[in-house]
Amino acid sequence: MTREDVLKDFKGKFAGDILEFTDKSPQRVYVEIKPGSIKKAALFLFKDLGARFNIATGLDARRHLEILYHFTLEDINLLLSLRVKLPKPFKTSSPAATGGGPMDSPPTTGGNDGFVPEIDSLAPLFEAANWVEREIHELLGINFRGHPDMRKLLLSDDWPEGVYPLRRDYKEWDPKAIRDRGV
Amino acid sequence: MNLFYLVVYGFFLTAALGLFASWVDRKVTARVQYRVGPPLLQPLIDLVKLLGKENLVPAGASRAIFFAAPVAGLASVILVSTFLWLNNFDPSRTFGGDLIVVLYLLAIPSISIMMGGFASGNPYASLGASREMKAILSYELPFILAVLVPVIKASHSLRLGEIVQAQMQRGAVAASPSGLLALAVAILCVQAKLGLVPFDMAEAESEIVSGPLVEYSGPALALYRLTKNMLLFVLPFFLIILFLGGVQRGSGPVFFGVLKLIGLVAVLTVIRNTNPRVRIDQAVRFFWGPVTAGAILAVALALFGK
Amino acid sequence: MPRTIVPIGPYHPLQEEPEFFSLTVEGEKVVAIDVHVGYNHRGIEKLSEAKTFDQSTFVVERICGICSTSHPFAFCQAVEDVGGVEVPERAKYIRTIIGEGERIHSHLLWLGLAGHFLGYNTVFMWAWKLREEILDVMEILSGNRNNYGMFRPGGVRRDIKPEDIPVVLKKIDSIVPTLDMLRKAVMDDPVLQARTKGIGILSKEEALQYSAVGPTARASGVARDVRKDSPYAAYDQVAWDMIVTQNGDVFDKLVIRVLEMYESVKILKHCLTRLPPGEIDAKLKIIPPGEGIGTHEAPRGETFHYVRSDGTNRPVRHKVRAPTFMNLPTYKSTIVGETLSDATIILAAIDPCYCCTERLAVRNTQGTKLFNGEDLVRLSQEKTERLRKDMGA
Amino acid sequence: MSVKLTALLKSPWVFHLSTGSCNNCDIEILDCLTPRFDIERFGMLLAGSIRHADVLLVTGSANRKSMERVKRLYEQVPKPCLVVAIGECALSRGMFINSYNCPVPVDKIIPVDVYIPGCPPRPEAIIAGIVKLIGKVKAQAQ
Repeated sequence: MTREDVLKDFKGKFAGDILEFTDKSPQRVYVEIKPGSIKKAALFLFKDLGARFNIATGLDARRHLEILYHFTLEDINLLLSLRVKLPKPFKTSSPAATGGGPMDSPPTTGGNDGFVPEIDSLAPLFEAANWVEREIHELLGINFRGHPDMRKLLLSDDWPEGVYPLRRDYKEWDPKAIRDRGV
Repeated sequence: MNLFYLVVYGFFLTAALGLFASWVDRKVTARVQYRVGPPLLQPLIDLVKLLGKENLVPAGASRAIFFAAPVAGLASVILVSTFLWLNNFDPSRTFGGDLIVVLYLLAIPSISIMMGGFASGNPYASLGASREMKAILSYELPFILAVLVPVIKASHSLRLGEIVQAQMQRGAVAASPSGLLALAVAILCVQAKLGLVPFDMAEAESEIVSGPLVEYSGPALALYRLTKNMLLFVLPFFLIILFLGGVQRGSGPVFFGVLKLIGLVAVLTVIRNTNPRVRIDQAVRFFWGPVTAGAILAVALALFGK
Repeated sequence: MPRTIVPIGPYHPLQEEPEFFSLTVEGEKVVAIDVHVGYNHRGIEKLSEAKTFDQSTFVVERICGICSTSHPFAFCQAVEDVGGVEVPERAKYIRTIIGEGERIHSHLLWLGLAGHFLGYNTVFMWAWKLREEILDVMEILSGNRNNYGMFRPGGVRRDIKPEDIPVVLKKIDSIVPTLDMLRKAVMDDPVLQARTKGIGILSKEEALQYSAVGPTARASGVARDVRKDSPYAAYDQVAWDMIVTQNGDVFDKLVIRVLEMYESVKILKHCLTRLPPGEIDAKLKIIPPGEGIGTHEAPRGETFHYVRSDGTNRPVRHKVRAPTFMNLPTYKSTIVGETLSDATIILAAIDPCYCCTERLAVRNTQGTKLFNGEDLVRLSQEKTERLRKDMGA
Repeated sequence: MSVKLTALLKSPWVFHLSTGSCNNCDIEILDCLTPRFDIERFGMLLAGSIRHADVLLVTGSANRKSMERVKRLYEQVPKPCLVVAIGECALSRGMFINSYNCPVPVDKIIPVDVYIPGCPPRPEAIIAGIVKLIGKVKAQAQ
């Protein structure tokens, strides 16, 4: 299967779901798809094309939360990343939620008033996705429907609920923390 | 007179030689690993430091036994060394059946470690103590069988003095095949009694100081280490008396006796450095199997006068 | 049930995190394993968002002490991928040299540990004594034993002086005989083979299912090595071969690491003798907005760095994935069903970055704590002794 | 100086405690054991259990999960006990000072006697640090 067949095959199968297709360089391809069809696409890549699930990257772009699922196809030296955008509820009307603006909401709610988007979990499909989804859930606050054991992975037990460190509007919540070198 | 023997020989001389034996052991181990190893007085300094430390008793521990155990261990070792020195320098002072008393006292240090382990209330300590118990069951029988050989050789007498005198006349017990086999079995049992690798599964002394001693600190730990070091001298000394004719002014210079001691300690250390540790059930199988068979064979050979 | 005390006292003075693995056992057989992670979490991804690209190479270098050059290697390639920058030839060679040097000292470290867990303390001392030689080589090349600080997006920070090269080559040649001796001592030892063969098996399907990387995957027959699949730096200009074995047990992972050291020596020598002249830095000034991915074959597997920049000199997002993150979950299939005394060596087999396999607590089904790390290491050493007896070695 | 103190300084049993370090410093501590540096020459042993420890070697920037364990461990060490912070992270959390998971430096949790800078400090530096520790304790005792 050469690189062109793989891409043509993928485009053919998911024509309806693909929102954007950028062929950046011979080794890097980024495909944006609808959040609903992530399970189908991942299964196709993992089972039929035998790609390796490398990792998923969660990030907080100002207007939306984004997850990139990276798949590596070793034999054709291609790293295909499925991008999924989860828009934040951009309520222009109510002054409280100003979207990306400086948040004056009390730190305990962390993200803009506890907005936690939902997406299908890939853990039932392949075991490799289990841990990374737990990490994204904990650090970025994205729920994964159907994840077998959604426990805390990295943060400590006394970490307040609803505070997500990797969100843009994360603020220091621990009064006792000392940030200067005391010199 | 006896008090003099007890204090001078039993405690000070044995403690000094015990610390020296422990230093030989650590130095040889370090040399095997290309390392320089500790200075001469290191075991003594360790003890003095431990005496200066604070004594912590864990909450769940039963206080009385926690402190009684190390004292019992040390007392029994001092008694044993007094008997040995007494018989060694003045065979006539022996009394009926003192060999049995010595054997009994030699078992007390292991029991004291077990008591300490169970008393300290720490799950690992009780685990280590139960393993120590299994170890005792495994090596006591062959040890006693091996000790029977010199008894038979000294015309069935249970007195240490007579065994030493018999060897003065007829030459060391180890010279005969049965004596040699019994000595080998006895060395293996001493290796287990001292808790040296590969039989230190209960109380791995060197790096992993877990097992029964995990909760001990300060003076209590110092007593345990002193008992351990003194045993490192007393047991080889016991074997020298039984099998190699003891250390007398009469039978050749005292230097010859010291040579025997260092030889035995070196053998123990070499065994320690060339073997990985042995699992507890495997050690029991090892002692009940080949070691006991060897001991029975030695006794049979001795009976036939070989 | 008595108050269980968190076992802090480690058997081996390695880095330890309390309660890292907790195995549930029935008698001797391991029934379930629960992995607690996060004691080492320092929020590096959030930190590097506040640092410039140059500064975060240093942050990234402190992720793992043993493979301290793998992360900057992947990170710099990610940043270069954003801008599509081409690194000068000499810098590529220097990067390969440092990467392979680190692979040797990391594998030696692991070899010493594995020997120690199996009860061969002399192997531990020899392996670490040999490792000092390699650390000297790295010190000559980069000035520090580890945390070399050689990498910068766009090239390398320091050059290798020509007069150092003969000294380094002589030192590398002096390493090979001791390496042979170690290989014979480890691989041809019947007791060790009996001890590590057939346990902790990761089948090929499982390796694919868990997307395992590095020696852990290659031991199960999955021919996957970033240096071969998508060649970078100078790996395509050197004739070396990827070592793959089929049956995926602990012994194969041992074999792979030992033989990989020979390959690294081959690559090191090749790169050192054919170091091309020229620039060592592409003077990366502005990084265009966009995203980039960099990967590198660290000693434990593929490290993955994703960088997204919005044109300023600070990354918007910097995702890091260490190889052990993918290899750790494989314990669910390699350790369940094995006996307790093999637990330590199976856990050590994937060479976890923060190798704290002794941070182990074993509970029986009622939950009372039975063994801690030290006992498990002792169990494993005792098993070696038993096998030695059976083999009559 | 009291015999107790000289003995303590001549055979300090070292206990290694890591609070979330990148284990570079831990490997350097380990290197002190290997043949080239061999700290057993100075009577230093690796204590297996916290009860047998005299000197606590702390490495790593105390992250939230290990902070509470560090406190509990410090209480379990039989006094007199000395604490040596090894590596930049143990001194001032090094470059992880703004990390959300490392709120306070180690010396705010337990009293530290000697700081050994370096990332990682070389084994010679660690040994030099311990020699300085012994010097400091000697000076204090005068």
